[in-house]
Amino acid sequence: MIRVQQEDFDPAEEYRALRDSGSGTGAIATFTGLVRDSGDLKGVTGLFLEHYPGMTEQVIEGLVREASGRWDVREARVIHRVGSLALGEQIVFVGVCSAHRGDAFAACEFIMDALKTSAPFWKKEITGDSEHWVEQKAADLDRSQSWE
Amino acid sequence: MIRVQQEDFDPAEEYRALRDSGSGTGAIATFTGLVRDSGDLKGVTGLFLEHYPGMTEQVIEGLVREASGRWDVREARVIHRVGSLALGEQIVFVGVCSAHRGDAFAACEFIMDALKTSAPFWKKEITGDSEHWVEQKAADLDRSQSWE
Amino acid sequence: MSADNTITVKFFARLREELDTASLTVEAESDLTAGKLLQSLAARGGSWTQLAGAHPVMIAVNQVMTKPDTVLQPGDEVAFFPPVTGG
Amino acid sequence: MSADNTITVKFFARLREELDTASLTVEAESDLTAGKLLQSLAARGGSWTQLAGAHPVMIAVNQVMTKPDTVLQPGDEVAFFPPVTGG
Repeated sequence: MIRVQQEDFDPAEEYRALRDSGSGTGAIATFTGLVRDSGDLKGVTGLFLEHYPGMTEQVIEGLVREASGRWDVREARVIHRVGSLALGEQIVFVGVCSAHRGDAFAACEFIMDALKTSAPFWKKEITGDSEHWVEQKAADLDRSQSWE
Repeated sequence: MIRVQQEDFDPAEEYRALRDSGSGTGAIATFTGLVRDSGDLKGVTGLFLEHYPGMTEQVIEGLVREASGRWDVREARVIHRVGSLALGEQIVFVGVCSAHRGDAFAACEFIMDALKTSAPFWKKEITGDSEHWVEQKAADLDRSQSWE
Repeated sequence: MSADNTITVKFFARLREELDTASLTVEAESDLTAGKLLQSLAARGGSWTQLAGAHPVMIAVNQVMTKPDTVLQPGDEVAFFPPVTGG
Repeated sequence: MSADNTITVKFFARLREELDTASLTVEAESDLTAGKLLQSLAARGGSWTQLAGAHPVMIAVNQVMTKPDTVLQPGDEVAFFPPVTGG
């Protein structure tokens, strides 16, 4: 289940869907990202998230497929918000359920890391009346390449 | 926040507490373990969880302290149930919030792995009218030692 | 993808804003690669010159990330954008 | 921990069941280690002989995991139990 949407999401609903997704599920790992000051600018009040409709969903589907090939993944749910988001709002959710703890953690972290480096989303930081496109961080590229 | 209890827990409440725990939180990683057939016996219908009151809480506090020394941990919540649990029930929750994604994942997985090898809990599998203490798995020891 | 002899070009994020262009179409030519298309757009001058290499530009053809030497076909959708920063 | 000259010994899980004993007390002796206490309990015979090494036994003194050569003090709480299997 992959969704790209402006609306907020409820991690509790996603958790329930993961838990209900089938037998043999022993492990559910989730990650939620919240809007915070990236440190590039002082006094950030929010973000604007742009994406490439169509490509975004395809890329995320590919990442989930790749994770499912590498680990035991019974169900994966990915939500990424777009549009205007205030500081503290939820921006991204990745949840994986698996028969095994290690697989749930690995698949969840892999999808999240790869999302940051290969899904076509761009963040603009809003600071009062100015705005500023966030630059890609070398650390994110490194984290994603460590999975290769 | 560490709890050892017979009652079920609500991961949604734990998530809310993690999210509300402070500023600078950008990343929340959670893990929930559910009762499943360990594969040691066929036809398992449930578990009985015994623990060492007092020591259990001390050990878990030590694990959270160790994780907080190694990674950025703004707040960690650990719940472990004891007593009789049916197949499919929630048994353990670990949630970590951090400024950074990698730290949230690492601390959450470290606490969960170490919990399995160093906290004094013992599982007995119930199969109809027979029962059977679960043996420690070499794989769990290996996973925990990989953090050293 | 359009059925005629053109290629659709899309821009996102900082590029979309600085070029003041979300989308345009160019004529398909034989042996036109994504990289050559990028260079011909950079030759328009003004803010377009940044496509010549001042900033990293990522390329997708038909919504799949690709390299500059990918040959473009009539009807293709090409996108140019800065390195992604989601999640 | 008790204030007198005894050591409290606790058993958990399979050991508690097979020894049919959750807790007992022994007299503190100078230079008594957790390992020596374990051997003296194993010498009781019957199901207690399993403490002699047939199965791995983990040791905690005053609720902290420790090794067999730990010297016990009056008032200590010693626990013997199988490898843990929680989580």
